[in-house]
Amino acid sequence: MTADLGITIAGVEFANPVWTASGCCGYGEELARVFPLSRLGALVTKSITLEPRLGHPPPRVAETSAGMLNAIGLANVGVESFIDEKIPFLARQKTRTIVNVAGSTMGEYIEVCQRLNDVEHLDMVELNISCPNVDKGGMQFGADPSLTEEVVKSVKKVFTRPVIAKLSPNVTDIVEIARAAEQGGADAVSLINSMVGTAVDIETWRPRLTNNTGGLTGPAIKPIALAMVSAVHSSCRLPVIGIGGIAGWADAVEFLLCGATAVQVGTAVFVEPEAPVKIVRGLREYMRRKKLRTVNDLIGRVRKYG
Amino acid sequence: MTADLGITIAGVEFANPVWTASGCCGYGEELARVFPLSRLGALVTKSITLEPRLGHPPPRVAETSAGMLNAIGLANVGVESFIDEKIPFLARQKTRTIVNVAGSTMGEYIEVCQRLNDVEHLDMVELNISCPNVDKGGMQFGADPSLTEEVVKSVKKVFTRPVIAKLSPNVTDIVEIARAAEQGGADAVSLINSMVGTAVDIETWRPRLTNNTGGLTGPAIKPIALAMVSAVHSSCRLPVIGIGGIAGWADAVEFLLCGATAVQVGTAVFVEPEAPVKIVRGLREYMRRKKLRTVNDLIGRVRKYG
Amino acid sequence: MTKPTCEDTFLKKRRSLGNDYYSLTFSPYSQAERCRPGHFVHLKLPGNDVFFRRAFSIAAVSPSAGEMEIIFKIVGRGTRAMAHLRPGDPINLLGPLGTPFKRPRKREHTLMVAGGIGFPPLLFLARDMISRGHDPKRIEFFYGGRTAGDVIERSRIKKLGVTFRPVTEDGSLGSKGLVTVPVEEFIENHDNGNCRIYGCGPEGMLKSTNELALRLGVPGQISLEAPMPCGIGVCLGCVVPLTDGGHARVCCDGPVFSIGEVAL
Amino acid sequence: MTKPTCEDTFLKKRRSLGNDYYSLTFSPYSQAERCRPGHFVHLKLPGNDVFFRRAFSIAAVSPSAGEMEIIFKIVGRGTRAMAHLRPGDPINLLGPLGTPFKRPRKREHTLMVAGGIGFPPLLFLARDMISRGHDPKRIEFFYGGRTAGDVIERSRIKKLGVTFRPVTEDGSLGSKGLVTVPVEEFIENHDNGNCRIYGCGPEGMLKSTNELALRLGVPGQISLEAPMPCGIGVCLGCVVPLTDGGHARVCCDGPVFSIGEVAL
Ligand SMILES: Cc1cc2nc3c(=O)[nH]c(=O)nc-3n(C[C@H](O)[C@H](O)[C@H](O)COP(=O)(O)OP(=O)(O)OC[C@H]3O[C@@H](n4cnc5c(N)ncnc54)[C@H](O)[C@@H]3O)c2cc1C
Ligand SMILES: Cc1cc2nc3c(=O)[nH]c(=O)nc-3n(C[C@H](O)[C@H](O)[C@H](O)COP(=O)(O)OP(=O)(O)OC[C@H]3O[C@@H](n4cnc5c(N)ncnc54)[C@H](O)[C@@H]3O)c2cc1C
Ligand SMILES: Cc1cc2nc3c(=O)[nH]c(=O)nc-3n(C[C@H](O)[C@H](O)[C@H](O)COP(=O)(O)O)c2cc1C
Ligand SMILES: Cc1cc2nc3c(=O)[nH]c(=O)nc-3n(C[C@H](O)[C@H](O)[C@H](O)COP(=O)(O)O)c2cc1C
Ligand code: FES
Ligand code: FES
Repeated sequence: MTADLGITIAGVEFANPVWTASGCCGYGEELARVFPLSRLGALVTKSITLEPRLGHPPPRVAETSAGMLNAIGLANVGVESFIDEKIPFLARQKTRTIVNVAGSTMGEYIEVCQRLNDVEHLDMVELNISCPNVDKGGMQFGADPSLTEEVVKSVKKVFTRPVIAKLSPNVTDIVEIARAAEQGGADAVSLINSMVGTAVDIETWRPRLTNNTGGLTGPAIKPIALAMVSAVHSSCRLPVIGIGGIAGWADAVEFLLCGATAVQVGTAVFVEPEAPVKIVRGLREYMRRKKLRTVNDLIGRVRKYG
Repeated sequence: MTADLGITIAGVEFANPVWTASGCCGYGEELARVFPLSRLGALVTKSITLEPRLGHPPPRVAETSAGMLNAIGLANVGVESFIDEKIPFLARQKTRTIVNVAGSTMGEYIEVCQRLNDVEHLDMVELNISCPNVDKGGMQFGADPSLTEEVVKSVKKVFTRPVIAKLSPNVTDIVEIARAAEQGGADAVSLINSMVGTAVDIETWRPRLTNNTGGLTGPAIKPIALAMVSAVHSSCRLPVIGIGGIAGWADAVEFLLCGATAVQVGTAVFVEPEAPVKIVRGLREYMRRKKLRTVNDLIGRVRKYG
Repeated sequence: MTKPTCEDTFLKKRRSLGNDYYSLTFSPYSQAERCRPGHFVHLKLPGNDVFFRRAFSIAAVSPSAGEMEIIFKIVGRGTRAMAHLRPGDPINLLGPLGTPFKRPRKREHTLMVAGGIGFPPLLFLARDMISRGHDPKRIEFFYGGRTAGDVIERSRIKKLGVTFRPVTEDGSLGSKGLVTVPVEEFIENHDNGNCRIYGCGPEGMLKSTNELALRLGVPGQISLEAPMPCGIGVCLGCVVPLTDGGHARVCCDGPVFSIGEVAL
Repeated sequence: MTKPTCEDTFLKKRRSLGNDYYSLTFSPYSQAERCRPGHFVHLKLPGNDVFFRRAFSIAAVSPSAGEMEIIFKIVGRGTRAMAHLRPGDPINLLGPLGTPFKRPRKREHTLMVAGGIGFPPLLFLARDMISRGHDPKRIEFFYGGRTAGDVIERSRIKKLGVTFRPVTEDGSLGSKGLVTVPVEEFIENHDNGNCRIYGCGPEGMLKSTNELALRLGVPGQISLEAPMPCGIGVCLGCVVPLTDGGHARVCCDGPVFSIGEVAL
């Protein structure tokens, strides 16, 4: 018996539930040198903004215990160059393309998504309303239920394919935000983005990031992400895409059991570029051993204590 | 030149800024077999509630990447036995005793603190308004600014020595909660308590904790704790006690630079029971090397990027 | 509870015992003299990668040589890393920890009931008893495993002069079946008031041993396992429910408990 | 950028070069043949304890033996762990990565400007040039360090037949002072249009080298370092500011940059 790894979210079929996370696979070109992108369920691009952005000055990454901090600051080529220079490459790849969109204002989200709506070969957008590394926008949206609802609703008006809202973990109640996204018409929610954190060089007394704070990611945050995925899955009808510290297939299984329909692999790609491929392989092997026919046999099946 | 490690918080002098965290040193008896408690700036007891509590059934701890999850569930002997059986031992130790207090209702906090007010040899109470592992009370208080203000204010009426409010990191804006504690009359804030998290056994499909979720602690969460300490220090006048993932003296230095007046060592005690002693030693050595005379020469001195 | 020390020692000898079982001998260990059967050490692998310490019963000590031995099986990340340790590698040990076994009286029949990786503390207990003048012939060493390969260090046990009674589920060594069956037979053929039982092994085996001892009125002790963040009694993570409704910490109230004490 | 592979290899040889410097040779390395001077490998230590990979310039390869060598100094946790690796230990390598050096023309004077741990890629470059028929005599190998112990592998460099010019700040070996001083002297005594400079070393040294090359009109390249989470261009963590106002990724747009390209 071979396991069927296919999943469907908002009518879109994915060959498997293992995607790469935004900001951790660029626009696909570099990763395609390491493995054929067709192995991925989907590739989520680096956040795209209206104008090109340089991001914060270096240093903008720092290593931590079983994780890292980043304050890249949404460096990206801007939506026009993205469409002209990056989409053609992605269109040739046999994988789903999800474009992550960020903005400083409501209008920016709308404008970028409007532009993207004309682009073929783009399966969904993911709204980054949770970036901790920019002064304006980003996390502000994702920390406020009504802004969340509004930004999703506005984007749904201009973008006709499915919209994923990517949620911030830096909130008191992520379920409330997920419900607001649902209310706004989101087709799915993805969580979590990075957690606000910092580190200081004790010799120079300088923060290790020029942005003073950054986003914590990697295995360190996995338990937090998993609890949030579980909570959102239990109280919100939208499909959940699990993100946070997934490094191996067993991590992916944990997220599926907690209710994720798909997972995104971020930081682990840095440490092991083939991680997503190994996760797909491991997941298939696990399903075979457990005699599971489809991914649905795993999703949300954690046996919670009563 | 020898470095002076002494600090003062709310008029109380501490021999050094290195304390053990609540729930990680029991009531001191066991740790005293490993090193003389006089080496500590202070010992913070396990949370005390009005009635004795057994806590959650096992398993109630799980290992994670550079950290752990616990859902002990405030297991403790109750305030009466604590006063009768534990205080006499602590009174004989040459260290400051801070009693951590938890409750399911406002009334419970007040009643416990009232009882403790009669006890000599007890230097401060720390209000655990941030425990993620109980159904009622705990984190509910610490996630709501007005409840935070109220519980602190009520306790201040019945407990005449200094009161520390221990804050939860599972909030959108910890600064708001810290200010509410200040408003309520807290003499200091300590942060962070553990982060809500979970883990699942992929063979049995069971959560690794009978409570389904637990609190994540250890080096994994240090960057989060540090960013919160820094934020609270920058926007609130109260002394801040830094907690979260401190395992070595360099971690303690980072917290002091970010504005902590003292630090608490939690999970690290499990891995290395002598960690607090080593941190004191390392801190002294560091201050000597950096030619710093007092801990004040470190507190809040991080040179943030402008 | 004994006063533990936290000290750096070195791996002196590593023996592979087949079937993923290993013996590690550490030296110099300043606490060798103070170790009693039932005590355990809490071993820290370098770095954060295996975050918690790992608990291992002391299998043998040589106070004169300052040596201490543990025996373990690879079951996960920590034990896998331990199997790759090489002589000369430094290791930090917290110990001795826990409450040791109470020795039986000399005239009693001592029934060791060992299962799988539960045998090391019973090996230590048997050897300690003999060195204190107990008659090895009165020690019945029941040792159960799935198959012959799980019953390790057989010649070492036999050399003690005890009555060695291997039991395997597949019958590849000794009698076939579960270890508790011949234990029960032995007790039925002897004066139960003059027997004492010591059990250490997997949960199911301990449960049966505990029940059988209660049923047949044989006193004794069992040694338990639990996840152990601290090992010294401060975290309350290792508790087990007691029959009286309370909780006990395996690390310091145990790991050795009396028959009937724990709600297994 | 070259197509990298991610493969498990083994430590074959470990040499201590004094003063905390080590050489590690890995084998079998399937990519040995494809490695060019300036390429680096991204090395993963087992486990999460050293979380990021660590980048090391390739110092030498032997395609026939499938061997690849790096040379490093202990400066932190990762390199300390690496110094404790033992022959036979498995290591995962991602590589070859980065954009290699462009070779000079044969008639040009090649000025290698190495500082501290910056010397390995220049050793590789010199050797590669010679194997391709460059005259070793036209390679001036300036190599600066704080003290004599920082100028390692001297006999190996000399054996290449290059003009070896050690420089130490304390004068304990070669000329005394900063390495850029004799470099400048050399250029002033030669036709700058016929010189080409290659620099690798600490930031301050690279800055001076870059300035001096710009000032004296000598073309060339420098190899940079930066924190490198991914090494393959996807994280944007390793960027350096360029003189044109943009950012470049050290890992794939570099690590080798032309003189004047980077805003140092
Ligand atoms: C007092 C005591 C004495 C022991 N003596 C021996 C011995 O002599 N020989 C031997 O082979 N083994 C012994 N064990 C068991 C041994 O500690 C485990 O096999 C070991 O911790 C497994 O580590 P791992 O990383 O390989 O396994 P993993 O399963 O990867 O990790 C073990 C993790 O699970 C937790 N855990 C959950 N249940 C248990 C449990 N029942 N016991 C221990 N940890 C648990 C631990 O805290 C740890 O985080 C003893 C355990 C205890 C408590
Ligand atoms: C392309 C390239 C080639 C290199 N070649 C060599 C070589 O041949 N020999 C050699 O000895 N060293 C070389 N280095 C430097 C080497 O990578 C570092 O010395 C090493 O990463 C230090 O690791 P550590 O854990 O010992 O030090 P730590 O200081 O404990 O950790 C290094 C950490 O700091 C970050 N970091 C910050 N600044 C830098 C920086 N400038 N370079 C690398 N990491 C940084 C890393 O990402 C990592 O997280 C090279 C670096 C690069 C980028
Ligand atoms: C270097 C880096 C850059 C990132 N950039 C983005 C981004 O541009 N947009 C976004 O939505 N998330 C971004 N993220 C967050 C990841 O997509 C992901 O949510 C987070 O890293 C948690 O997953 P992980 O632990 O697997 O890395 C970035 C993360 C990292 C580490
Ligand atoms: C096993 C365990 C039990 C704890 N019990 C309590 C408690 O009873 N009351 C409390 O306020 N905090 C409790 N904490 C939280 C710690 O005091 C501390 O805030 C947290 O562990 C973060 O610090 P660390 O990373 O150094 O462990 C507990 C933590 C652990 C790991
Ligand atoms: S292991 Fe911490 S109390 Fe037993
Ligand atoms: S190291 Fe990731 S882009 Fe260069």
